[in-house]
Amino acid sequence: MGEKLIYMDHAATTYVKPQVVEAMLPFFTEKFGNASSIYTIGRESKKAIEESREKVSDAIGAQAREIFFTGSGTEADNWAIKGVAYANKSKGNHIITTNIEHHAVLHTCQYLENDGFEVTYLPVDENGLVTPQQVADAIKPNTILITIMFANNEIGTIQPIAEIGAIAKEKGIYFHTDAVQAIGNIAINVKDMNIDLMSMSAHKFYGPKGVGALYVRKGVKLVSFIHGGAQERGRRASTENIPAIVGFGKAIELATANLDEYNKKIMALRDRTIDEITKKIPFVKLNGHREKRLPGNVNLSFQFIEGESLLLMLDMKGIAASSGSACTSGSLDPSHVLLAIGLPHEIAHGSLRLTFGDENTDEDVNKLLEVLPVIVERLREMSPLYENVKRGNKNV
Amino acid sequence: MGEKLIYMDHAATTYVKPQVVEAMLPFFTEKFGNASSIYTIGRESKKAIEESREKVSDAIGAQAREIFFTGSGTEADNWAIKGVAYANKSKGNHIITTNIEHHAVLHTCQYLENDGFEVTYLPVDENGLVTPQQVADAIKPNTILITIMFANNEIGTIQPIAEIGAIAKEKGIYFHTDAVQAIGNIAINVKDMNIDLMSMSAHKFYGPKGVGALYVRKGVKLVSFIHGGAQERGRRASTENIPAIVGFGKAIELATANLDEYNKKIMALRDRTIDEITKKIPFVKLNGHREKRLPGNVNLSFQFIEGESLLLMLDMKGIAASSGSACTSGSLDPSHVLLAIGLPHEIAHGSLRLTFGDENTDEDVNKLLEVLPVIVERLREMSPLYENVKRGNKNV
Amino acid sequence: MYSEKVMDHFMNPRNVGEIENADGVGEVGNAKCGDIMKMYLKIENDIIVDAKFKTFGCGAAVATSSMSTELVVGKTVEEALKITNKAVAEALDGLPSAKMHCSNLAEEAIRAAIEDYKRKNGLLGECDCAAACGRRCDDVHHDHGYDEDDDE
Ligand SMILES: Cc1ncc(COP(=O)(O)O)c(C=O)c1O
Ligand SMILES: Cc1ncc(COP(=O)(O)O)c(C=O)c1O
Ligand code: FES
Ligand code: FES
Repeated sequence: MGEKLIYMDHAATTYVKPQVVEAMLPFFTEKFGNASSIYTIGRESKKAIEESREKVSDAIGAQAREIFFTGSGTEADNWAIKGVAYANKSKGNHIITTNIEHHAVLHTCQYLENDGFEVTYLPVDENGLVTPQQVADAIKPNTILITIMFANNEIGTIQPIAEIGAIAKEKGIYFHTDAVQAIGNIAINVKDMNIDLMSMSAHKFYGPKGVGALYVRKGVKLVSFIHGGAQERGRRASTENIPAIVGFGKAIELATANLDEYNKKIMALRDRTIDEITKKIPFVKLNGHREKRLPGNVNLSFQFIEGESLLLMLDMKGIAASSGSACTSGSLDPSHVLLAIGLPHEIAHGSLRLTFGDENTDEDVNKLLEVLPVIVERLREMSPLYENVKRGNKNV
Repeated sequence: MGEKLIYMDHAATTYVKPQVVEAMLPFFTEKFGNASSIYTIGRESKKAIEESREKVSDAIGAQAREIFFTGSGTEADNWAIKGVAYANKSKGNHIITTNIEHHAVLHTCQYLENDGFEVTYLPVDENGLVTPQQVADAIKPNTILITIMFANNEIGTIQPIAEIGAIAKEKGIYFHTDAVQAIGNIAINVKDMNIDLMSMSAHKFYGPKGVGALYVRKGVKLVSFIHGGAQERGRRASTENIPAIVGFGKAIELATANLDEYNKKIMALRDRTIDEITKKIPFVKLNGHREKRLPGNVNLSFQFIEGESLLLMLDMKGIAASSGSACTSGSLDPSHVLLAIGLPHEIAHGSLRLTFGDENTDEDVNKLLEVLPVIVERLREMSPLYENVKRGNKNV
Repeated sequence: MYSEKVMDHFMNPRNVGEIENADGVGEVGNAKCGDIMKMYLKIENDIIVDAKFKTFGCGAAVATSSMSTELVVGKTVEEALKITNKAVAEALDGLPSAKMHCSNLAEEAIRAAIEDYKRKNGLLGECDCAAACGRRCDDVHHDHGYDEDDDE
């Protein structure tokens, strides 16, 4: 296309920052030693891992020994949920979650349901929020785990995590949160928020793909998920992915150091985008909570059009974004999150997610505001659903 | 130390080849798109993954759709064994393996034993071999899986995989092999060898750490291990680690293209090392089969000394190697593999593993042959066990 | 994912719009699954002389709509009925497997429009009616992007 790419899909993944790549590079070639080895380059690898672990624990107010590196955010979710479930099944078999979790949590819960566990999927309101009261009411004598995401990946809604943590603590029930979208984007302190387990993934905050981490509060009963060697203090086997772990550490260090400024910047882009699009384009709706939302998240539904077409046309204009339409994946239902907040199928199909990041500028938003209305209008002109509207029948 | 590092521990991990790093680099920064995204940089990522998958399948005689990328060799082992066990438990609960498997297999089998499965750990002979007959004899009506490693990571012994595969096929039992040490080092054809599932890991053949692959023959019944998104055709969730997957593909391509020459070279180093050390140093024993062994593997036991001390002294001389001594890991028993081939504890403790690779030269071996006898002698002089020998009592 | 031809027909769709007083109009699909196609045909002496469409759907849905309008023009009604979804997909240099069902939509829209034409002109045989649009959401979208032979 020749044009500069305008990337507005940072919730899907981010590029890796140059400083992060630079920190990783030596570990591919010169400092490639296995961290279990006792010779010099092995010990150097070990040291690099432990330094990275400290950066992670510092960023979230934990102790280094409470951080375990994994191969992805998904693995962290699987481990936390299955690990707590199987370690505590003598105490009970009931798990509480929401119906807008990421598939890494939902499909893991469904797997456990097939294995004799009972799962309550709390519904959310039209903004995607659960209330602490809902959680409290769902607790039963056999509840062993509450797993509720910190912030939603599609609509950006941020849950009342500290309040839920307080309830879990009071009742003596383990509390896990999938913070993959939140970490590196908003401030988190696991102790203040009474979080027992927390999943993270580096590729959402300018770190590498293929490395996650699980915070496990000291004392939490958890069985291992990946069995084998004695890495990660015997709790997560596999030769350590040292470059990626180093990258995780560097990325979280950069993100935390710069959090306020970064947030201010992308919030401004977010707010301007929401305000202007809803002003410029008719039949459009903001999804997710207006204030309690991730600083970089915009999620809009455009009536009468379908998301994949919208994305393809934006791509032709050099803008990368995402959608909750099932047509992007070829599956039956549009995003379970959009349905959970009460959108009808056909409106959920017309959703667009724009997630801003580091390199986005006001000019990027200008460009978006220039091309988006034209594209929406063009697709609506093609849409049989829009005909009726133009004919004055608004109840399509 | 100033001196050039002489790395003789390629079975622990390898450096990443410059061509591999080069292939990976663009995917950190410019081509960072999520492979599930439909815009241009997303589709490019998808394409890169599929090209890599083809390189892997080409290298082992499989179809591309039979290759699934994972976060490590350990994860591939866990998935294969638990995946087959849980998917086929209505047919039976018996698994056959050996007592010299990697912990990724052994600890997974032990986990399954706690969950109601029955595991037969076949003993090996003094060379570390199992026979096809042993496998055939161990099969019971409820056997659902045979998992036997291709080549051992400590003593390098290569098992009669094709023969075992033929038995498994005849009996209609799934056959998994942990080929983490073999792949990229010896030629493998999964179809000819009747392998149903095979674990691989890139960091053993000059690819990156933190990426493995599982070959799953079309038609094998396997449940998922990591639940979540629909990546890897819905069978292994997690945002794909594109740089690492690309690195895996590049590394296996390079390894396969160059296999014969590579083998010839490191076999020469291996054989010279074995011959000269056993000639130069008394009270030394070669562990593993003399011929049926990995081209780069040397494993020797030096009586009267302890492995960790040996490694530390070698490290001081700039040589990186490994040992089967428990002291290197702080655990109680020495390597289960060395015990399984019948070594007494005290001899197992004195073992040294040298695994040659790409960058090793004849000069490296010269250096080793120069320093090793001195170190061994020095440690023996310190050893109370050696006193008796010098006093003429050889029955220590 | 999409061929150049699909992208061309998506970005520059041929024959978008409506035909006033069309001889046959067919609408198939369901907004619930994210796809609706409306096909307008002008038919003279049993020959399709003009076709226009409107589509709510993905790139493949738009491109197959566009391609099928091109394919039907100049054909007799009977010839048009023989156009299969595979033919439409082939004319576009193929579709990703997860998107093959979108081409069903085009085939069915043609059938539905022709059925409408036949009905208006009293040409409809007795049991043709149900065959026209037997397509249901659940039939089409059964897979979740997985491959056919995978068990999970
Ligand atoms: C035989 C064998 N299996 C499995 C593994 C585990 O592979 P990874 O370290 O990639 O998890 C290794 C090496 O560590 C190995 O040598
Ligand atoms: C909320 C949430 N949880 C979990 C994940 C999974 O993380 P990963 O892709 O690292 O496996 C993601 C992103 O993909 C996410 O957005
Ligand atoms: S219209 Fe939904 S996948 Fe094509
Ligand atoms: S002698 Fe210290 S650990 Fe073995």
